[in-house]
Amino acid sequence: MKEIRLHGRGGQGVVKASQIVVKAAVGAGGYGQFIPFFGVERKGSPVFGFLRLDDKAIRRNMQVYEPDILLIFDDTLIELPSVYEGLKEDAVVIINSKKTIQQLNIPSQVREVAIVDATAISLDIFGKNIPNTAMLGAFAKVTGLVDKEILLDEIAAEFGEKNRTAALDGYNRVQSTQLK
Amino acid sequence: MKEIRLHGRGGQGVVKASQIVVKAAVGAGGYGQFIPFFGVERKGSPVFGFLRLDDKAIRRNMQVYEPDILLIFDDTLIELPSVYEGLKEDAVVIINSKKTIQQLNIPSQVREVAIVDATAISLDIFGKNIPNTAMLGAFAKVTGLVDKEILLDEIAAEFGEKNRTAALDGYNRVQSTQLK
Amino acid sequence: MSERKHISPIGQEGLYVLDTASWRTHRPVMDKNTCVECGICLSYCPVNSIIFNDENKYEITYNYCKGCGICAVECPKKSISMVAEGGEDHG
Amino acid sequence: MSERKHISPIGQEGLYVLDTASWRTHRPVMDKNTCVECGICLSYCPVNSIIFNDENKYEITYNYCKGCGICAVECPKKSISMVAEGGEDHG
Amino acid sequence: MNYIQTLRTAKDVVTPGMSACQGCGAELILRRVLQLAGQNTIVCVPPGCLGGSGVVGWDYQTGMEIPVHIPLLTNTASYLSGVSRMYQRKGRGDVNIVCVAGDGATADGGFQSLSGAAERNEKILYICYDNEGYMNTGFQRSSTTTLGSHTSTTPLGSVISGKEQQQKYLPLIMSMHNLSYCATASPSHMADMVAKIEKGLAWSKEGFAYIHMFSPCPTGWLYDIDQGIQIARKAVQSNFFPLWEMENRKYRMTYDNKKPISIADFVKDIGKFRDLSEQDLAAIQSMVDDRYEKLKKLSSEADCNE
Amino acid sequence: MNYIQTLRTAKDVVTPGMSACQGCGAELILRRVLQLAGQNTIVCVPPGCLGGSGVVGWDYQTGMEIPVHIPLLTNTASYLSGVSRMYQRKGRGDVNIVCVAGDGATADGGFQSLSGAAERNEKILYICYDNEGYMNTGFQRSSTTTLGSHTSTTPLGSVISGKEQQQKYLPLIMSMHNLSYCATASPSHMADMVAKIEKGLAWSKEGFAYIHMFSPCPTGWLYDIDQGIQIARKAVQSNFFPLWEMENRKYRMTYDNKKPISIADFVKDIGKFRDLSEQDLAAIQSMVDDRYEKLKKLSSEADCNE
Amino acid sequence: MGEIKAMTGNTAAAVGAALSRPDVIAAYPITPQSSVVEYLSDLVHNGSIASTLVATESEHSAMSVLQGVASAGGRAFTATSSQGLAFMYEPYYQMSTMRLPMVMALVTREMISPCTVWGGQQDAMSVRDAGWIQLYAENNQEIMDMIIQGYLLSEHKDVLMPVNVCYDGFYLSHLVERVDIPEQSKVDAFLPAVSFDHVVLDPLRPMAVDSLTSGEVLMRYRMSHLEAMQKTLDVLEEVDEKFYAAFGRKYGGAIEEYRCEDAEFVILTIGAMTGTARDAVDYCRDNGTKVGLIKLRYTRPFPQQRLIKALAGKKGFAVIEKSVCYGWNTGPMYVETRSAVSETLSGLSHFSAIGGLGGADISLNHMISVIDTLQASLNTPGQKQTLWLVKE
Amino acid sequence: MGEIKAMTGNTAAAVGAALSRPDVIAAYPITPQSSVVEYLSDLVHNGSIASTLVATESEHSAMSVLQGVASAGGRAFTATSSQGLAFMYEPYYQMSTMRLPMVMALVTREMISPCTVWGGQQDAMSVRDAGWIQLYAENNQEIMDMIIQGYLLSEHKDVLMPVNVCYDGFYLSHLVERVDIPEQSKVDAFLPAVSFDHVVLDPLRPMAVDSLTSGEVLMRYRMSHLEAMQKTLDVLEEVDEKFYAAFGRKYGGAIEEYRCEDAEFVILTIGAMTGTARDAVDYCRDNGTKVGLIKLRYTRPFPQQRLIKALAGKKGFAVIEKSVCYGWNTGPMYVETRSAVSETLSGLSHFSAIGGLGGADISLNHMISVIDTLQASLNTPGQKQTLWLVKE
Ligand SMILES: Cc1ncc(C[n+]2csc(CCOP(=O)(O)OP(=O)(O)O)c2C)c(N)n1
Ligand SMILES: Cc1ncc(C[n+]2csc(CCOP(=O)(O)OP(=O)(O)O)c2C)c(N)n1
Ligand code: SF4
Ligand code: SF4
Ligand code: SF4
Ligand code: SF4
Ligand code: SF4
Ligand code: SF4
Ligand SMILES: [Mg+2]
Ligand SMILES: [Mg+2]
Repeated sequence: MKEIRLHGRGGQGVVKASQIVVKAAVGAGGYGQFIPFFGVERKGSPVFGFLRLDDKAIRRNMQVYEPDILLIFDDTLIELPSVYEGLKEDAVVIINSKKTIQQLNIPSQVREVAIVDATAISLDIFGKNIPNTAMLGAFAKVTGLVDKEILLDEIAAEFGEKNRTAALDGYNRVQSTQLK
Repeated sequence: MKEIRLHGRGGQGVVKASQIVVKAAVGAGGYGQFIPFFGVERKGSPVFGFLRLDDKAIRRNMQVYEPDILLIFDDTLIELPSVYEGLKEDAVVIINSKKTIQQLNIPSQVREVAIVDATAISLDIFGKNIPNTAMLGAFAKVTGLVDKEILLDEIAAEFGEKNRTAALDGYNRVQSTQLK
Repeated sequence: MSERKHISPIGQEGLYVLDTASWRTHRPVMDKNTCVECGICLSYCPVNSIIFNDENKYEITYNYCKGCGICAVECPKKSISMVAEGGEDHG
Repeated sequence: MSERKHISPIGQEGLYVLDTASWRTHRPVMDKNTCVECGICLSYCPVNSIIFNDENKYEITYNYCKGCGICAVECPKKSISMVAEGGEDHG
Repeated sequence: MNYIQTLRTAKDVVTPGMSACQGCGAELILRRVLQLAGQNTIVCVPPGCLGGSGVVGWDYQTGMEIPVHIPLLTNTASYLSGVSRMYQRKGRGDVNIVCVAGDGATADGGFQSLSGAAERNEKILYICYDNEGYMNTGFQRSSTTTLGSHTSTTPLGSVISGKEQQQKYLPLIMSMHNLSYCATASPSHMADMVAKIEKGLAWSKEGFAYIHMFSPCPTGWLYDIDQGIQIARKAVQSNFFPLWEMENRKYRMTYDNKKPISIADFVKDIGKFRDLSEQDLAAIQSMVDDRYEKLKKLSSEADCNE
Repeated sequence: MNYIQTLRTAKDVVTPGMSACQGCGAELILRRVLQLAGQNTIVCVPPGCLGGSGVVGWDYQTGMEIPVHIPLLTNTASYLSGVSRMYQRKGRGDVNIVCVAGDGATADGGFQSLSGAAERNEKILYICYDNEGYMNTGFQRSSTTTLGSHTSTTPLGSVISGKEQQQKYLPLIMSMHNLSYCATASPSHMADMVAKIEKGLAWSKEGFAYIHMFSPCPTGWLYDIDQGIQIARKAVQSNFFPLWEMENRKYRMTYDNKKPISIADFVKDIGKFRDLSEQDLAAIQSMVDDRYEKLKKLSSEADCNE
Repeated sequence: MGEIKAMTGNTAAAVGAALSRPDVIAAYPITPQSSVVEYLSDLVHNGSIASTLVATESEHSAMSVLQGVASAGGRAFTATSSQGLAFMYEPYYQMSTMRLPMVMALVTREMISPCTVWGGQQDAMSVRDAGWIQLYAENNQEIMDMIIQGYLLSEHKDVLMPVNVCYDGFYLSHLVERVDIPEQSKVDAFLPAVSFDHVVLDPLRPMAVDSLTSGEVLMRYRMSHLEAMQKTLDVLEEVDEKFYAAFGRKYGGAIEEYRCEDAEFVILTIGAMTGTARDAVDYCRDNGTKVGLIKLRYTRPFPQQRLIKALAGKKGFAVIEKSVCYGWNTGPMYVETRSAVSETLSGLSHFSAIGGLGGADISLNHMISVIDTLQASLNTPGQKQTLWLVKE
Repeated sequence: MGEIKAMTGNTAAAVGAALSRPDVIAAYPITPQSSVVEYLSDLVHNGSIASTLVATESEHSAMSVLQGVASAGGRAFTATSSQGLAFMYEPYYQMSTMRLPMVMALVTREMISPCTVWGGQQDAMSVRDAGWIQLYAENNQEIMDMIIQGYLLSEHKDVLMPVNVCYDGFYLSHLVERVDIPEQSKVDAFLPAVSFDHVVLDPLRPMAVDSLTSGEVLMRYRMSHLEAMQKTLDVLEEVDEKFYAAFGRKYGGAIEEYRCEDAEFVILTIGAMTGTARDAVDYCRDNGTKVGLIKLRYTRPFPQQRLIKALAGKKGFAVIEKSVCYGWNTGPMYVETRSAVSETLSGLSHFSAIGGLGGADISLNHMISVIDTLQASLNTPGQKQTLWLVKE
């Protein structure tokens, strides 16, 4: 089982994106689980969610405290202490950013950092910052945990064809660096 | 402890009368308890109530199943099987009636029957059939369980002076017959 | 009572009827001579104790009449009078 | 937390304030030259981000302005324009 | 067929012996409504004098020859909404879905439920018998109780005497709810009442129909038991209880009161108004005048001041 | 002092950063009401977008500089009645007892409580911000939602499209409650709104004052975030949301609309009205005309058709 | 000793409330509670008490008004029954979780359906997990006394919870008997003016009441509520002692034991039925049966430790209730009593007895039948079938 | 096997409801339930299901509408949470005492105050004595399946009671996972059209519904309600078997035992937390701890006999709950479990664990800490202090 924690801001589509991942996993015959964390705030406030993927039924029903993978939709969030908290040894961080690794304060456990400018992709394609589908593309590429084609189809079905493009862009443009 | 059951019809003042008895008993330093039975009907329907008098605190909180004394405000009620039910050996029956003892189907346990035409008294004094205060007078006379003067004062205080007269009339006009 | 099922509280074993005639202290009596058969008394009787009988006449019935006297007050011809109920006969 | 009493849920340890400025994608900019100091923008700003400053001028503040653009639409002189927020600077 | 012919042939489906007091206006209303509704009817009678008078039944017996239920004090209109929806689904929209509810069940405890059902335009005929108080529980004030009335919760006292607020005039409030049909009726004006019940039944096949009825109560108001219709008549004649209806969104006065009698005249034989202060009397008169004026305006045809 | 002078000096007692959406009409209303009420105020904000936006506080922090409470969705007016009665007892009747409540808390879940408090004439200023739906829980229909609106419980569907009922027009309903003061207000007409809030505060020292406010909601209604005031203005100009007040029982139009624009014009840029059927449009127009006519009649001075 | 008068339970409740000088009384009529507020209305309209009266359109609003009153620092009183309690359930619950003090006379009544207006204790029992303190009175004297005690308890700084003074509809509400009325001056000394200020809506001291709260913080409030409830078990005994000092009457705290010392087995009772049970116990004692009686006075907090002590060494018990626990085929207090003494239950004989629903009578014979049944079963430990106290 | 899809718990509930072909759906939005009815609204507006939708002004009315529906012979569905449940409490109670079948999805949530919109099971627990059947689902599949099972159970002639299908707010309502959707035709075969007719408001068959009833007669209705509740313990197992035959899934009836056979001690869980507990049990088992798990599926009726059996021979247990019992300083199901097994309790070690209130998380570590604490206490029998599962 892979445990993934997602961090974003209200309005960035974190929940929808995660649901798509679960759908893609289930569509491929696997198992997935997503639990959104519901705060009180609207737009712009930090939101997070917990995603699990496995090839057998997932039973635990709780937050993710020690993520294998972090998916960060907004690099301003890394200032919050909670974002990097609990990371497993050899964790993977996938982040929407224009920054360099050095600027990202990556903690020592992290094995791999993948950076993608999902905001730029999204601004390009939609004219606004909804980085979620581009992030999904990056996620598929970096982790290999979901089938790329199934994911793209789910994205297109849910959000329309433009988003397939965004996801593909994310897939293609993400830059991965092994730290260990 | 004396246990008394009252039978009357809605509108005849059974509840008020019983409350007065308790007040009189308490006023004299004794103990009394009255529990009205609440049915659903209004005016004219059979109503009953349970009265207990004692010189020490009364604890039981229940209906009277085996009355020492019956106080019947309306002689048409004796057709109901429940009226004479459970009477104790040597019981006393006080009834508002123009009838003779023979017409009243008195059960065998009864030791004493007291008849008073409380309706007539009440029609005389108030122009309508509210026999309760006259019945109280009869009750005081026959049972000696409440102090006459205290009772009359309570009646006058609660209902006005006319009712003192009605009670006195009841006291004076009740006819008691010992059956045993 | 034991054969009854006591699932939901429902009433279907006949009509629940109270003997309201016994409440009467006065009974309405109609004067057929002055009555003009307007039916106003029928329309105002709260108990529906006034009927339009087989002879096409308005008639007061006494099985349930509570003796309120509204019919008497409302009759435009004052054809109904309230008479004290005598003795033990309750209608 | 342990000294707190937790009887009734009350809040009196300061004001709860959200950083709403970070929501802005565009910021309102006032053109002092065309502004006629009518105050209409102030009256319509849902966030009360437009103030009447010490110099008796209307002024847009950016600590909480959400960038809705209502002031720009409502200004009778079109003196306010919405300018895309640049880079990472959120007000 | 005039209304008397209608009434004399319409079968009474309510138990002939019910325990409403002698001369009770509500009993009259209940019988008239259900006579006109007839056998193809489901009726609810919430807690109140009628609900408590045996018409729902006792133990295993029923109090009516038609299906009857006593809902909660707080939910008559929504309960009936459910029944009505099911009859729509069954293709039996011809069944009359009716309630006869007191002012407490209508204007107070069940008001939210009523307002919601009206907004949803449920196919129901809702009859409120307004005796201005919670009579069943012992004559306490309700929101429709008139200013200054003595009730068991607004007693005659040395500091406060009677109810301190004006009555809540529910029919106008209801008429502002986009109803299909809304009317007031008084048992004194029986032809008008019968016509309105019939209209109400018809309209209830289209949507929510509401009729607010003046319901004299000798026991709670303290007047002689034979005076109910007289009092109801004076209520209408004094404009205390104006008769009107709203149909197709149009208001119409159904009793044009050329020479209203005074409120002083209306209240004078009613015990609950004994010791009404001059001030209270004037306040009621002014409220009544104001209300009547409002109704006249609403029922005027032309756009008068344009 | 004109209204702008008033506003620019009136201190904002609400947290500067609250989470209402960009361009939210309700935030504007809340701030204006409390600016005018000032520090000597106790306010309730029931569950809804405002109550959920942080203005009540979080954990141990508060969202305002004045005492604030979030009552139940169902009891704002009665809760405040209790507070108000205590302040009368304390001899501090000068304290403003105010709520700012959504249409759901007002016209639906809390309507009975509201109606009761109005009948009792409690000394409260009750402000309803009407965004025509339960926005906080995800844009479901409420009773004030306009016919044909798409909401999350009245979606665009092949069998049914949008809400099936006309909106419940609460201000007229409330004005029939013997209120001390009743008014409608729109943020587009800010001078009028400010005047009415001030009147409402004053009247709330005498009894129940109610103001119903048009509250544009970009997120739920689907229009551009800078368009709220424009839309509110068109609501007034089309008579969809007429401006009036009732004071001393007298109705008065506070915006005399000589040349109303059409409802079609009003709805055209609002997403929730996309795919409004011709029929629905006509029905809304007719309801609006009818309502306006009613209001004109009520506010006419003379007894016109006698 | 104060003035002695005969009065109904409802009057006793009203007098108790009046003596406690509530700021605001808000209520809605319902059988069998109505006369409580009618009596108080008379007092207010006549200026005999200085309270404010608010006649609401429903119980939901009555409780809500009082929530406003208490959170503005006032002393609040109401009374209700069954459907009224059910209709106010939402603010009723919140009253306790806001930890606002007040006293409510709960004139217990059966819940519909079937349609009923008569006694029983189902209403109170069904909402026992809403965070209120609940106690039951046995007679009219106890009603009056416990309303006064109730305020002291409710407003105690270690308690701060609303209190239900429950008493049997009709069987006490409409029963007339003698009551010794405490003097106002003594009550004033016993019960000082309101001083709680943990919640105050006041512009002079602005605070948010009920800000949105995260789960971890919310748990602290719940813990503190539960702790205060346990603490109440001590405070209620203190209050009872204080009352005794002031008025010469005491009730024994959370439970009262009657002839238990040397009893072989006991019956447990709640409310008005206790009086009848006392007579039954005396009767059976006279016939040589070593039976005792425990009167469960407080059900919330549930007096677990006192029950363990009281039942120690006994061979059996029966809990007699005027309510059912739908999920268990027994009464609710039977379930909890059994749970309370579970460590030492094995070897005991015990059962639930249910009667008095919807106004049915619980007679001396019923009480004796419970005692007889229990005695007959003592040599076969374990749970016996629920005994329904129906008409023979 | 039907179609497999990933969906939230709320969608699963809505799909389960839709498959059951309700006549009328009436509801009022509240977090976290809202999307249940939004989903169903979509289906109705699109003509995908033939149900009637009634959007009421409150939960009180939603439940009342459905009471009308059921008493006119219709199949009814609603969903609510916390304050919504509290506000509908009066008709909610009556629904069961009128013995009207229906299914309600109860998306469990903490009760205010403090103000909260998050999960917990306090709402359901607080009204457990209102005569409804209450069961808790562990995951989205179980939600969907149990709504369908719920109707069969509710309408069963020996049951005739409304059913609450409870599931954790957010932790299931908003959790997305895979669900196997039963085919409509199979559901139709499993769940025939409405046939109950013990109450019917129909002019063709006039009857009084809810005539005023005397106490002695009312007691018969209560007896029959309690008996039906006990009978339900059998029927629910039958229904589960039938469901298994039709769809290949079963849940074990009133409780499910997990690795209990050879367990030395067990933990009891309710709802969504069970999944985490399974992982914890496996983890501890791997470390040599002989722990088992009992998932309490039905709380009403309370499965006393099955618990006695399941706990026989164990040395200890802990009940983990997302709600409190204010009167006891423990969780409510701990009180009842203890009562259930009281005959054999002595010698056992046991305690109540409380967590997850107001949306707080119950983690694997919490579960392990419960197991560890219990294991450590096995040699000192008796009740241990309540364990609060707060953030470390
Ligand atoms: C929730 C609730 N509160 C209180 C009651 C008690 N109650 C029964 S009838 C009634 C009065 C109803 O008044 P109204 O509807 O005017 O009918 P009336 O008795 O005047 O005929 C009340 C308060 C109840 N049944 N339910
Ligand atoms: C009894 C109850 N039911 C449902 C809810 C859930 N709820 C919270 S806010 C809200 C919507 C309120 O709508 P409105 O008052 O119009 O305010 P808005 O969200 O539109 O600002 C609802 C239904 C609740 N809090 N209480
Ligand atoms: S009202 Fe008079 S005149 Fe008319 S039918 Fe009756 S009795 Fe005859
Ligand atoms: S007296 Fe009354 S009940 Fe009798 S017939 Fe006349 S109107 Fe009817
Ligand atoms: S953009 Fe919006 S929030 Fe910012 S100043 Fe203008 S009106 Fe205010
Ligand atoms: S509205 Fe425009 S002109 Fe008026 S003060 Fe603002 S910026 Fe200046
Ligand atoms: S109290 Fe009034 S309304 Fe009730 S039955 Fe008697 S007369 Fe009719
Ligand atoms: S949803 Fe609408 S009402 Fe709610 S905060 Fe957003 S804009 Fe305002
Ligand atoms: Mg009434
Ligand atoms: Mg809204």
